[in-house]
Amino acid sequence: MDNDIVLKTQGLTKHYGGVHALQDADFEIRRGEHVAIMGDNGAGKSTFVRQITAVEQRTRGTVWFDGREVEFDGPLEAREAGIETVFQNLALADDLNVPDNLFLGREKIKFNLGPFSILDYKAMREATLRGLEKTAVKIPNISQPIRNMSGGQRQCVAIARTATFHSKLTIMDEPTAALGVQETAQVENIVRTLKASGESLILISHNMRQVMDLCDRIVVFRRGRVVANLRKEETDGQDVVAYITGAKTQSQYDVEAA
Amino acid sequence: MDNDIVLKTQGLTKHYGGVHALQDADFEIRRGEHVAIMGDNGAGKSTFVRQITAVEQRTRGTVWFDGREVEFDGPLEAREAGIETVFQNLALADDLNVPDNLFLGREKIKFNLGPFSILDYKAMREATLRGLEKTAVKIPNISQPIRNMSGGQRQCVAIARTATFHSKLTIMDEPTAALGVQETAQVENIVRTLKASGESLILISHNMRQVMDLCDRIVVFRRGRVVANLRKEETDGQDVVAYITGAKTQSQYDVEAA
Amino acid sequence: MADTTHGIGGLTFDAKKRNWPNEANIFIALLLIIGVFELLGHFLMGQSFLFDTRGRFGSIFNEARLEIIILQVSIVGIIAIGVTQVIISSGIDLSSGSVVGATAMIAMSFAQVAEVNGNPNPTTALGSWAQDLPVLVPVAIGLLCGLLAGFVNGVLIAYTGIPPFIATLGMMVTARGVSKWWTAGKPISFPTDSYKEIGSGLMPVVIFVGVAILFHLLLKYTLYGKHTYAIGSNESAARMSGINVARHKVLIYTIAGVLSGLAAIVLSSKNLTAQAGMGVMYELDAIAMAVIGGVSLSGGRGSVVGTVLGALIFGVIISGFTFLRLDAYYQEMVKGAIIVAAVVLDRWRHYLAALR
Amino acid sequence: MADTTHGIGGLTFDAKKRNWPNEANIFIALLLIIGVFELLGHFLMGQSFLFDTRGRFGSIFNEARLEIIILQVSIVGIIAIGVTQVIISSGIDLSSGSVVGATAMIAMSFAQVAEVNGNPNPTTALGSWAQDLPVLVPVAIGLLCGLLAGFVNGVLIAYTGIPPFIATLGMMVTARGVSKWWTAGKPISFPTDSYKEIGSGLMPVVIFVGVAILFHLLLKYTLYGKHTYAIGSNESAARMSGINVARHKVLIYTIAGVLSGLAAIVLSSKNLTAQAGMGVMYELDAIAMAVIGGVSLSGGRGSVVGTVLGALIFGVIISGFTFLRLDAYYQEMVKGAIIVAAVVLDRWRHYLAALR
Amino acid sequence: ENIGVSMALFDDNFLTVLRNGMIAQAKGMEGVDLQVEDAQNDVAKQLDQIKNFVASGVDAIIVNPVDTSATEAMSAAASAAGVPLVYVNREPVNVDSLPDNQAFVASDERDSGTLETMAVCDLFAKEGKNPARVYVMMGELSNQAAVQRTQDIHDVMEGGKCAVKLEIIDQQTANWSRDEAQDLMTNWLSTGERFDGVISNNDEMAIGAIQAMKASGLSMKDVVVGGVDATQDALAAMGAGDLDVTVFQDAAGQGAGALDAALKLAKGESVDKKVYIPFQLVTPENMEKYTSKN
Ligand SMILES: Nc1ncnc2c1ncn2[C@@H]1O[C@H](COP(=O)(O)OP(=O)(O)OP(=O)(O)O)[C@@H](O)[C@H]1O
Ligand SMILES: Nc1ncnc2c1ncn2[C@@H]1O[C@H](COP(=O)(O)OP(=O)(O)OP(=O)(O)O)[C@@H](O)[C@H]1O
Ligand SMILES: OC[C@H]1O[C@@H](O)[C@H](O)[C@@H](O)[C@H]1O
Ligand SMILES: [Mg+2]
Ligand SMILES: [Mg+2]
Repeated sequence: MDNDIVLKTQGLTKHYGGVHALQDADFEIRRGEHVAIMGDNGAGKSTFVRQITAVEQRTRGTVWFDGREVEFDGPLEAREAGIETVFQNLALADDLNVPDNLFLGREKIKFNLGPFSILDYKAMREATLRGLEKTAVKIPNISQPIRNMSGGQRQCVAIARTATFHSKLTIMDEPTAALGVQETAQVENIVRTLKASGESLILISHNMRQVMDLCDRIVVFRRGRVVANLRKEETDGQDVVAYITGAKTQSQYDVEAA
Repeated sequence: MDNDIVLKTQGLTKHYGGVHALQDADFEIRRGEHVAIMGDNGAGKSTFVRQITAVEQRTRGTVWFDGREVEFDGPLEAREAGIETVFQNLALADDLNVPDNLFLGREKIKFNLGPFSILDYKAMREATLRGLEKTAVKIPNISQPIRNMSGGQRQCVAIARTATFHSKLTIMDEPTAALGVQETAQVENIVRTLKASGESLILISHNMRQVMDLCDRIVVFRRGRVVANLRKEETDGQDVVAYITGAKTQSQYDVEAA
Repeated sequence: MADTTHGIGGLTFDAKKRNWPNEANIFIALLLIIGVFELLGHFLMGQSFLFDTRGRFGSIFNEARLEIIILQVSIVGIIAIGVTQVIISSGIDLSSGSVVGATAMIAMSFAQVAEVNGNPNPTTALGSWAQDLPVLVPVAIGLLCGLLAGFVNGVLIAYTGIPPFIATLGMMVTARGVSKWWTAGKPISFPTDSYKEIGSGLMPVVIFVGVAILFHLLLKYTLYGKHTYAIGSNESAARMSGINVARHKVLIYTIAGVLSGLAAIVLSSKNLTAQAGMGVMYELDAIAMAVIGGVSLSGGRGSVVGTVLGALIFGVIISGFTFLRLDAYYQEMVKGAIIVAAVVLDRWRHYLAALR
Repeated sequence: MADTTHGIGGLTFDAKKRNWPNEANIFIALLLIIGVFELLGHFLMGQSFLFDTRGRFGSIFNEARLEIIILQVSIVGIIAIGVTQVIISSGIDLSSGSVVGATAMIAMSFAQVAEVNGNPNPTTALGSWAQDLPVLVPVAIGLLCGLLAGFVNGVLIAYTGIPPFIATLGMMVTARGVSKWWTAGKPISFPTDSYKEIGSGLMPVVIFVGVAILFHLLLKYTLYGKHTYAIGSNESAARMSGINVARHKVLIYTIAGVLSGLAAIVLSSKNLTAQAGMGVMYELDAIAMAVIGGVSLSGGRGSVVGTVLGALIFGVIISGFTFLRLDAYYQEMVKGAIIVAAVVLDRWRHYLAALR
Repeated sequence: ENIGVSMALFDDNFLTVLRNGMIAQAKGMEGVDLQVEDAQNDVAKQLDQIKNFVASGVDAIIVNPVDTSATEAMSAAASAAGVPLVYVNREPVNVDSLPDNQAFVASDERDSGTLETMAVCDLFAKEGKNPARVYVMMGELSNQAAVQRTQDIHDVMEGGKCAVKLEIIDQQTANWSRDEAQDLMTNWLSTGERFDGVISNNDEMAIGAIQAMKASGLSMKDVVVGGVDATQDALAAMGAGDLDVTVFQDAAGQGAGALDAALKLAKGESVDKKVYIPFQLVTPENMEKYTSKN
């Protein structure tokens, strides 16, 4: 396999009972590349993410990551392998406060005593404030449980969590959906930083401007299938919308006609 | 009080412990008027909605609705008085299917037997399909629990629920945040229909284009306070952003300087 | 492509491959357990579990066994149906067993005969004015007691916001106190003939089945059921959608209380006595029946059909153990394991279904 | 304006008006209950509840009362601390009481003396090889039994996905069977002198307090605690964040099991006997203590300090009733009401706080 | 023969002695097969167990009733199926109207509490404590033995059968349990009230009370303690001079009698309808006779 390819899927399929949410998806992304996934609501984008991060077990298909075929046993393994993900449902623990959520699963530690290691609250607090500043979000009291945060605040915490750690591949599922004007701009800056440092990114977004600004390539999903794979230079907003709505389908993906 | 005013608040304030989420908000909206609320994440927009719909009990302040001072005892009373709301957290029952959610709290009934009334499933199914068509969303099987729906599908169900019933005032808290291109366009059409039929609307959104397209007036929140009240004709995107970020504050709202 | 009777487009939807209902799993578990007893009976006892191999009944089934299997779970089954709706609404009812005890004592006091074998009734609790009353009196009083206990549970839970676990735990302790206090611990026996009939023979089964059908319809086809599921699924969404959550909760717990009252009447009639210790631990059996039947303890999911199947699993286990002459110690140990296994089986099917 | 030690700007934040901790409410409830007993004592008994008005102790307090208040809840308190972490992780443990019973029987069998009053020990369970063993043996075996039961609970819950309610209900029934089977129901008494010491005098209190402090630190300052809260708050978020949820759950239930084992040792030592019926219903008392102490049954919230306060409320109630010489029936009825009232009080404070 | 046995509950000390006696005896006999069930103190469960026995076709049934007034339904169930039935240990309410193939072997709880209380009274009289102030510990209030034994105390007092004037300071339940009894006694001690004795419905609670009193430094010479059952623990306590009075109930005798009657009925032979096994007072003087019995 091409050593430059970070992630590749072949025939990736997920059925929920009778619902064919994802059907034979072939996809690849190269090192340093930023790829957008677009598509209607319910087109299967988040389902695709859940399969490659092993949140769910796929119905069939093959996934290669970082040069080898993988069968992650769960999101923990996916992350340990180097995939950082901002899930659409954000995956926050409502009763914990902001620093606890930001460091959930990789807490800073004072003394290592295995599962009984002593936490370093002070370090996590400070790192949290630094991490959040990058997103421009305002949170009057970070010791409040996440339950009490506004929609945008929650989203920024989830993004800061991902952006604080380096990875081979970052996946963001509609990261700016709930964000305000300033916060959106900041998060887009974070994405540009990733680009500069050569990290790969899969960005799911309904925002055409954003996608055109930040990504090299756009993959369009429709009805659970990949229907187009477009280099940014060779397309424009209207063209992409045509693929999304079904007005157009690239010939190599045209199974429905078959 | 001016009979043309649908909703008016004076000194509306909400503190959560030490967090001053909403401070002395004065607001009014006239019959048939469409008003946007904009502002940073955590500026207090959703908090404002929760106070006027009585999801929470306000710290202080007065609310008039439809010509009389009101102290709703809960969202049920608010709705019975004529306020339909799409909450930011959507308020869906995850284990119920789409028609059940759409008609939650106002089910169609075959025989009225008080709390033991017999449900008219068929009528609700059909009305659901009609209601959802207006939003352009695609849902392969509406008998699935809402838990299994995509982010955008959920949002469309919540919107269809509101749009299916007439009201004196509709409130939508970031209704298109998770929506795809087509679905967003459709929901904007729904909003235009409301305008045409003379219903009032409060729209919370971070999308400047949308706000400029759909609304007559823009109220900006910052740090829990109202900082601007702008007629669409007298402002533009850049100006609004200046108010959001704090570069500008209208003089009548300038308490911070005082 | 998409079949419009199911939805409005989007993905392919293959209606034939829909997930089968949860109840089917539980039914399979039931059959499996019966099969195991039948096999063990064949090899260990040289006897059939369910079939009449000795020609005692003139039927292919061992009818005595079939009867007792259902009969012995009918009364807890009635409670379990009330508990089912409580759990679906995301609540719990720990008081049902104790309410049965207290209600049995009180109802029985109004069901006393005046004379036993020609002597005055030796256990009568309230004096002669409460003897030889029409059967309606103890029945009404019993249902009322249950209703009252349920109503108090409901009001506490709905209007003070304390967790159902605590409200009903409090009621459990209190009701237990009431049942001991009522006659200072003395049992009450010798009911009137008409009261005796309520729980005699297969009447408990008939009542259980009747209640099950009624509540199946209530939960599936009425507003009451829909709102119960909605509250259990997302209480604040239900509230924001304009359901009067508090009032509905009071209704749910009150109805559960009435069913406990009914169970108490049937129980005391069947046993021809009421005593303070009656009903202890019924609440746990009832909850276990519901959960084995697929009712989710986090609310929003489950059905009466499932609970009835759960009750049958219990009945089969109890009878199967006696049939195998298993030592009572092992009975308990194995019963624990079977409760767990029944639910594990169900999860396992879910897991496999998720892979398809 | 915004104080940067609290957050990063946005709204005004008034640190002085922060909500006070939940534990403060419970402490107030405790004081209130004590106050009521003190008043009733003054008017009904002409005696003080907590103070030494008769000069018996040379102290302002009735020290005997203070001691028994804590002593009588120490053993269930130890279990309650294990249960606290289980509930915080959004689980439940119904097996703790029965595990206490089974463990007490088994541990006590290894703590037997050879001679009682010069005669051979009449109750010994395993024969003379298990007599006069060093105290370490029964203690280790007791802890191990608890550990094993907890481990089985944990594995079932973590790896088969069945609800904790069912897994631990199964374990409850099974353990109850084991404790009856161990000696066919015969009690085991006459432990060695060293074993007697574990539960003698105020030792149970010392052990309870030690366990409480240890678990307070564990839950507050270690990874173990943080992950327990995270799992209870949002299990799938915890999983997606890379916490090994299954392994952590096994750990939580295993630790709860060890604490049940410890409670069993202290209990059998304190009573100088082990009996099959020991520990019945302890699980409910333990859960009630935790919930009264503010531990949320839906997981994610609560603390050891709260549970300790909850246990004290229990202790005060029991002693207060005996102090007032309340009839046993009324005791139970009123105890139910007080459990409820303690939690209602707490909710009410929350409600008021939300209005500020 | 297959004999089904339904015990009221397994985790009860006295009933365990009875049950194990019966099992041991059956083991020594040719062709007798006992199946013992635990009704877990649930009347309804017990009735269902009898029906399960019938479904399995046993030759006779022995019942240790959970509730002696619930026996009518059981008698009816067994006689409808034509299966012989013997009640053991607790006297059924329908004892005078039992069907032909039914019998009972039990003891009269009116004696246990009476013997205990009168012996305690005599000790007070000997020590010259008049009036004597006592605490009463009751068993589980839903259990007739507890109710009756407590009633016995009052009957002795009111019937003038007590050698001294008894004053009950307080009576509370400790649910038959040593643990609860310890806590209850400690609570009583914390009130500082002066008292002369403790009358307990069974030995376990008496021992709990003794442990609590010793822990707070009381000398057991100054306090009279009475129990019921004559368990091994109780006799050890008596040997140590802590327990003063207990009452022996002949578990083995009851078990043997019941099994015997059941076997005879199964063979169609006739038996005595009522067999009373008397309670016997146990004091330090005669305790040797009882050491290896219960
Ligand atoms: N667990 C499930 N069971 C059944 N159907 C499911 C399940 N999860 C998702 N689906 C269905 O699969 C389809 C794809 O969902 P997915 O969440 O991948 O959409 P999406 O492309 O991310 O949409 P959006 O833009 O709205 O987030 C939807 O129709 C959804 O209803
Ligand atoms: N229950 C609560 N307790 C404490 N703080 C709260 C609570 N609810 C909201 N807040 C705080 O109040 C502030 C305003 O929240 P709100 O949800 O109104 O913001 P918003 O303007 O709707 O933001 P967004 O655009 O992100 O939705 C936030 O800082 C939030 O953390
Ligand atoms: O039913 C329980 C009780 O039974 C009695 O016969 C016995 O004396 C008591 O100790 C107690 O065991
Ligand atoms: Mg999605
Ligand atoms: Mg908001």
